[in-house]
Amino acid sequence: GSGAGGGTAASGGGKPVVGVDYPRSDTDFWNSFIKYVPQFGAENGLELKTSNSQNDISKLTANVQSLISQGVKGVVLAPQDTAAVAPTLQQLNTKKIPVVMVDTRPEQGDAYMVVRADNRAYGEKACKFLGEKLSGKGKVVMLQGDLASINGRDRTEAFNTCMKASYPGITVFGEATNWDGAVASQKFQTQLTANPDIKGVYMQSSFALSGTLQVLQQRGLLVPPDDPKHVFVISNDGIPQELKEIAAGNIDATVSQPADQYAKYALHYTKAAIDGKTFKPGPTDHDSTIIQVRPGLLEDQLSAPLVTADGATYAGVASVKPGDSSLWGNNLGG
Amino acid sequence: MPERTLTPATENAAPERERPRIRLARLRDFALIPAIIAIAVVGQIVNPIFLQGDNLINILQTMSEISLLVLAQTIVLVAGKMDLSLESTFGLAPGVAAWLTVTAGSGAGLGLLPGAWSIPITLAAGALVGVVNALLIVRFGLNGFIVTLGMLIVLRGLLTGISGGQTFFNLPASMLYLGSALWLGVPASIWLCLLLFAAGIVLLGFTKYGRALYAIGGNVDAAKAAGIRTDRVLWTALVGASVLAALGGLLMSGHLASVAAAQGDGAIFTVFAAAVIGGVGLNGGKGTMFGAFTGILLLYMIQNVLTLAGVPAQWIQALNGGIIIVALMLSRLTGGKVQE
Amino acid sequence: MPERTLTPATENAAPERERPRIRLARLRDFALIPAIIAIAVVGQIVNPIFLQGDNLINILQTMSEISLLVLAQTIVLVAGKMDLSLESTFGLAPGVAAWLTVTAGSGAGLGLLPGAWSIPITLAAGALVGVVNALLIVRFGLNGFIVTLGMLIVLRGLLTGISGGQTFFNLPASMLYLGSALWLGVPASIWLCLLLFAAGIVLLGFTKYGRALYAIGGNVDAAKAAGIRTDRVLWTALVGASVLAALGGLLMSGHLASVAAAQGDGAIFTVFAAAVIGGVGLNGGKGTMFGAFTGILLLYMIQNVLTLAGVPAQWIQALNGGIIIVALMLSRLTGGKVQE
Amino acid sequence: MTPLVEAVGVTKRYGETVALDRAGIRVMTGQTHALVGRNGAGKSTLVSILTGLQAPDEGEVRFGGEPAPRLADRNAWRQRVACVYQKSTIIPELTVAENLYLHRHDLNRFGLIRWGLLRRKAAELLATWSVDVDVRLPAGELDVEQRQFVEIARALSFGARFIILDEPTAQLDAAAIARLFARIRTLQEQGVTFLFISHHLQETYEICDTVTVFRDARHILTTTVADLPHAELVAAMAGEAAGLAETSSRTAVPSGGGVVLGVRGLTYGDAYREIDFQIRDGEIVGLAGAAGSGRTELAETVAGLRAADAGTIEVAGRVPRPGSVPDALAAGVGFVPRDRHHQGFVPMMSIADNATMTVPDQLGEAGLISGRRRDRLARNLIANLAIKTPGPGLPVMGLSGGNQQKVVMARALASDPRLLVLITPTAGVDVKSKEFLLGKVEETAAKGTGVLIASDELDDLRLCDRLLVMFQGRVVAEMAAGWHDHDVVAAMEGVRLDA
Ligand SMILES: Nc1ncnc2c1ncn2[C@@H]1O[C@H](COP(=O)(O)OP(=O)(O)OP(=O)(O)O)[C@@H](O)[C@H]1O
Ligand SMILES: Nc1ncnc2c1ncn2[C@@H]1O[C@H](COP(=O)(O)OP(=O)(O)OP(=O)(O)O)[C@@H](O)[C@H]1O
Ligand SMILES: [Mg+2]
Ligand SMILES: [Mg+2]
Repeated sequence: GSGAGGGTAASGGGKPVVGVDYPRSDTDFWNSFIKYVPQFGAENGLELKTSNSQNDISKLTANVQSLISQGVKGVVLAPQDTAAVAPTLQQLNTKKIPVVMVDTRPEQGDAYMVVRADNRAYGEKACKFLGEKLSGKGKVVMLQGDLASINGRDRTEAFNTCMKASYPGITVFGEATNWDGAVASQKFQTQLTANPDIKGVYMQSSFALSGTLQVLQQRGLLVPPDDPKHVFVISNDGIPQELKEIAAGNIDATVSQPADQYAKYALHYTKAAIDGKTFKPGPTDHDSTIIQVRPGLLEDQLSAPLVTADGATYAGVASVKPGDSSLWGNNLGG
Repeated sequence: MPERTLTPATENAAPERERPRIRLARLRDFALIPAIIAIAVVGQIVNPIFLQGDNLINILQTMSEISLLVLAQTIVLVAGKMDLSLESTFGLAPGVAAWLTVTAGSGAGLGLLPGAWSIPITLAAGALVGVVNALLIVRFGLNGFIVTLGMLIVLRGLLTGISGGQTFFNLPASMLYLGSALWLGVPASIWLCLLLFAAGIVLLGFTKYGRALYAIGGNVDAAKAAGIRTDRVLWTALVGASVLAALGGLLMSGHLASVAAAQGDGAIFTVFAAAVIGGVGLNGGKGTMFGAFTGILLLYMIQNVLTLAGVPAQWIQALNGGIIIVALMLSRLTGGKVQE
Repeated sequence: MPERTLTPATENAAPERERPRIRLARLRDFALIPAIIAIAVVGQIVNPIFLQGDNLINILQTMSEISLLVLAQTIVLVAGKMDLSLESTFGLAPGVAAWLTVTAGSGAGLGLLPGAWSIPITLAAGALVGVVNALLIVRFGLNGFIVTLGMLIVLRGLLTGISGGQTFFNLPASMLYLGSALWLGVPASIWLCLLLFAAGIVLLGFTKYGRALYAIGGNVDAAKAAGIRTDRVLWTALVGASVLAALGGLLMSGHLASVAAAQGDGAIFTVFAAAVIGGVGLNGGKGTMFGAFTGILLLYMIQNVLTLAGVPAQWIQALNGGIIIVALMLSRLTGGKVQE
Repeated sequence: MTPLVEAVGVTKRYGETVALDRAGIRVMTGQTHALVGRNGAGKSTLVSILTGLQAPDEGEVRFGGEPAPRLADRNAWRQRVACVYQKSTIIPELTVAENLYLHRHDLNRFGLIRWGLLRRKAAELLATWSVDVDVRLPAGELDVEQRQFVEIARALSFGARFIILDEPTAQLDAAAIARLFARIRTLQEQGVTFLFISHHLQETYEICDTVTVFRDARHILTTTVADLPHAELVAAMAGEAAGLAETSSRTAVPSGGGVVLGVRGLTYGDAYREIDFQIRDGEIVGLAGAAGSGRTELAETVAGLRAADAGTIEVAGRVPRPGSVPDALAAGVGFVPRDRHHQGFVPMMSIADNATMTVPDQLGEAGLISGRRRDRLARNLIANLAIKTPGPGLPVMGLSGGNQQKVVMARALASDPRLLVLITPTAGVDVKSKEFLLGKVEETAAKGTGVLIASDELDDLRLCDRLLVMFQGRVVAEMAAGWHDHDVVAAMEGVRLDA
């Protein structure tokens, strides 16, 4: 956070004041994001006002009001509800305060830039990895997030679509888990009891990581990949623990969400907006592409690397090894 | 005992002597005022934005929607019942309206009815929930806490079911109006909230119906023996509370221009905290509408101050809870009575 | 009146006529058994896996951790109080242990103490929470519902604070043991859960302490008059409940080999639903430990059947709630009394 | 000689109410000591201090010259004194057996409770009191009288040498009182000391040897019962020279008056069958009967609390919907229910709110309530019934038992009823207030209101113009004013009279 202090110093010769609303502080991923924000704020010469909407869109609305009252010149939002943010965007637009959105794309309304990785791509990458590993047949469990979460739904849909299209021989059991590790473990255990021949698991977030491993261990299924009893597990997020487990051979892969990049480019684009710069669709200088989602809405689609033990390519998806120094999960120390 | 400090030392004539006690009973309504003032002072010190009109309107607007749940819950609590399902009605009622009126193309809507129907549908859905609650609680004599806990889960599940977990947007204009319009430069939802609370104060404090609620909450058998139609009063209280919750949900949907499948999720904790800090008893027959209002106001002021203070996100919750407990102890000191 | 339907139509002599009522009173303990059997039959039809030992163990294991919260809450409820903060203690207690013992490199741990300390720390943290609760409720006479609601928020906030919202991994072996070991081929947590419930049944039904809890919950003045040291009993009940919650949290952490910042979040709804469906009264003095056990068992059986049945995710919740309400109505029919 | 128990200079305040003002009492070993005083005199407050439930604000309590134990040391208190409190200490959810042996369960060698033994002991204990209930029933299912016996049996079974009975007889009928007194006499012979509180002064003369009078929170006098004639006792309680006024002989009701209550063929389950009677304007009719005779159910049916299985009720020419209190109220029925705690008042609400609960329409237009009008009405009622309170705003729970009963009476009278239905209207009310309440009833009757009094207390029934005696659900006798007590008692007990 920025600490308390003179919130009235909005104008004047000081650094431009920028508001950042964190979406939540109870997941490893967003906590990493929260950790990175002050660092990149300083790098971009911005004074930050922060708030936290605790995964509640009405809190976000109120927080943005407070930020406006404090005279911010730009706002970074990461609403977990992409529809309900529309009135807030509209209000910011009328006040001519540029908005950079992180992780989610608004259903309606304009933003200066959306910085996100493609959640559909996560699901697709997971599908391709499992599809190749299982040679296109068998049973897999997908531990979904919350049905009410757009990111979760995108991953689910992409995973299912890809499985149907490319690997029709694979049966998918989808389980909603409310992003809750205990629920995930319980449902996985039940499915494993009903279908002992399950060979793959797609966890849509790292919350289910250790519970899933415990279930596998309890059933003696936590064995190296060359053992026929092995169950292939792919996770999502790229927190340090996942990388460690991949290196140890306990899980097989993860899709690394770029938490550092989220923070870096969110503040980069905010600074650019305050400086009056504009962007056009096309490739960027940081290995990503800006696309125009609709008029008035640009989106910088950061790459989210697939991490596997061997760093091979799966059905055209390249991957990196867990020790790769470009992964945010390996750079948390600083 | 606070009475002593308030009573003048001189001995008064008998009819005079009742004054201080009554003044005190009234004072109990204002038990939270010191806490509210304290928070305001702290807020102003922490960030001079705090007392600006803009920020105050922000606080009031943010609390306006949930405050209708507090209002509804207070009515139910005074009558000696509880309605946990209000938080789900808050989401489901506008959700049903959106489902039926939003054009099929966008999101999960069916688009069966024109947009003008949305407000009547919202209120009707609320009323229907209230009728089911009342049927189970009043008619069949099931335990209110557990019935409404079950209903909380069912109704939330229904909203998830009809929306497929998605958020309804592109709502019809009539649904947006109340939650987003400005009247005299102030959001309509603030006017509505203040108006409804004023009505609530009159209802509980100065009407037959209100006295009947207190009587039922205090001793239902005595109320019955005194000729109060207890079942009828409970029916209207439960149905009315659900309709108020639906109205609150409507404001919220208008404010956010959408209905999320999680709308209202977890709000019941805040609602109970507000009512109880505000002096409303959980066993019925105790508390006032004004007290409940100060309760929810205090909670939202705390939230606002914490945000303005830029407290690190991970500590906000702990602080929030701590302040609630302190407020409770303060109101105990002011109120002077052991609570329940 | 259900008595009438159960009594044979013939007129009995007066002393005979009371029998069915008494038999019925004992039956009330078993009110959920029909519902449990019904669910079992449905489950078996839906998926023949259901009654296999593996799946039954699965059900028991998944409920074992939360069931300790139910056990704790039942003790507190019988004594006429409520402890909402149990769900946060469930997360915080092992969280504190992990914080202090997990080596600093991984995640948020401080690594101040060797791993062997983790179990004593967990239990001590639980006891400490209980002491704070008891202090505020028993000593200062604050309302239990709202104190523990505040504590729920504070403790959850503390866990978020110390963990920075992250999950603790790489727990010491002693923390993992109870939640993951097998005894005689059956998870240790199941043994523990069954043992503790058996102890709970004896405690509430056959000890002076247990009967004192009922007396306090039924009429605290009468209990005092009968020579029960009500304050002391309430202290031990509240502290004991928190320690049980900490133990439950320990099992959960061992089972998941981690402590998430959200561990236990929202569990209190399930806990209340289980206790109340199981016949435990919210106003104190009513219910048995066996009933509470059947309550939580029923809830987890429903969950399991719904998962096995492959019900579409968005409808699971609605169905779950619907079944709870039906179970409630069933237990009303069996129990025969208007509930509170 | 040191007194067995002594309270000296005890003061106790509740907010502004001074419940005890430097009051005291000395009870000598072996005495049966009566404590009398009007409602609100502070008797029950003294009891709670003598039994260690509350600490006095000032003053002290001594047992055999030793200072009293700490409040927390409940066991020490229980060894010194056993008590039947005025307020029920029965725990309704627990079984009768457990209530009797609460916190004194027999344990086996594992420290577990021996339920079977406990039940047998409980059954034996109740048998000695001729109370015929199954000890496995939840105590909440007992009727008031049975519950009172459970309390009495419990207090007397401790083997304590000092026993306090706070209005134990208020809920009992004559036969039950006789049983209680027989038991007290046995214990007296064994040297047990009693402190006995009752508003039935004749009971004081019957079993007590010493009497202490409290008035307005103060100790007034202590003397031997034999030295204090009835009139002087009442004078000491009331603080007036005048004793009890002679009951005015009622003038006969004009036979020409209309019928205010007509009951025809009324039947209700097992409680009563085929009841027919009428009450004319201004007539006071008594409904006598022992517990379980059906008198209470019958009166409650007339008041609309119960719906009869068959038969009709007509009130002042209207037939209210059976089982509807509001309808009965609208037809002109005023009602004092049997158990004031259960149905009489809402404890947390003010006297004003309680007293005007039946007449919300008189308090303002359009569903609104004018606080001023309500308080004015309430002040009238308070003055009318001489309720001892600092004002109409006091919650009823802060009143003494007798004054609470007056509030219930006020509630019944507030609607200017055509028919007043009273069930044991003077339970727990002191003699002066009783006289007063009954005087009010007569006054009301004189204005043309019909009155039905269901009670087994002959004192309540004395002012009736006519008495219907019920036995096992039927009216077995009808007596005109001037009946003899023993005839009524005989009829209530089912002895056939050839009148
Ligand atoms: N808990 C209380 N709170 C406030 N006032 C009380 C309380 N208990 C008793 N009082 C007041 O103290 C006074 C004495 O009451 P107490 O119950 O001792 O009278 P009592 O002599 O037992 O009367 P009764 O014959 O009606 O039982 C009364 O004026 C009563 O209003
Ligand atoms: N008063 C009571 N309150 C609660 N539970 C009771 C009570 N009395 C008995 N029970 C329950 O009834 C069941 C039977 O108790 P128990 O075995 O002691 O009785 P019993 O076998 O009939 O008597 P005995 O000791 O003479 O053999 C137990 O489960 C006990 O919990
Ligand atoms: Mg008394
Ligand atoms: Mg036995």
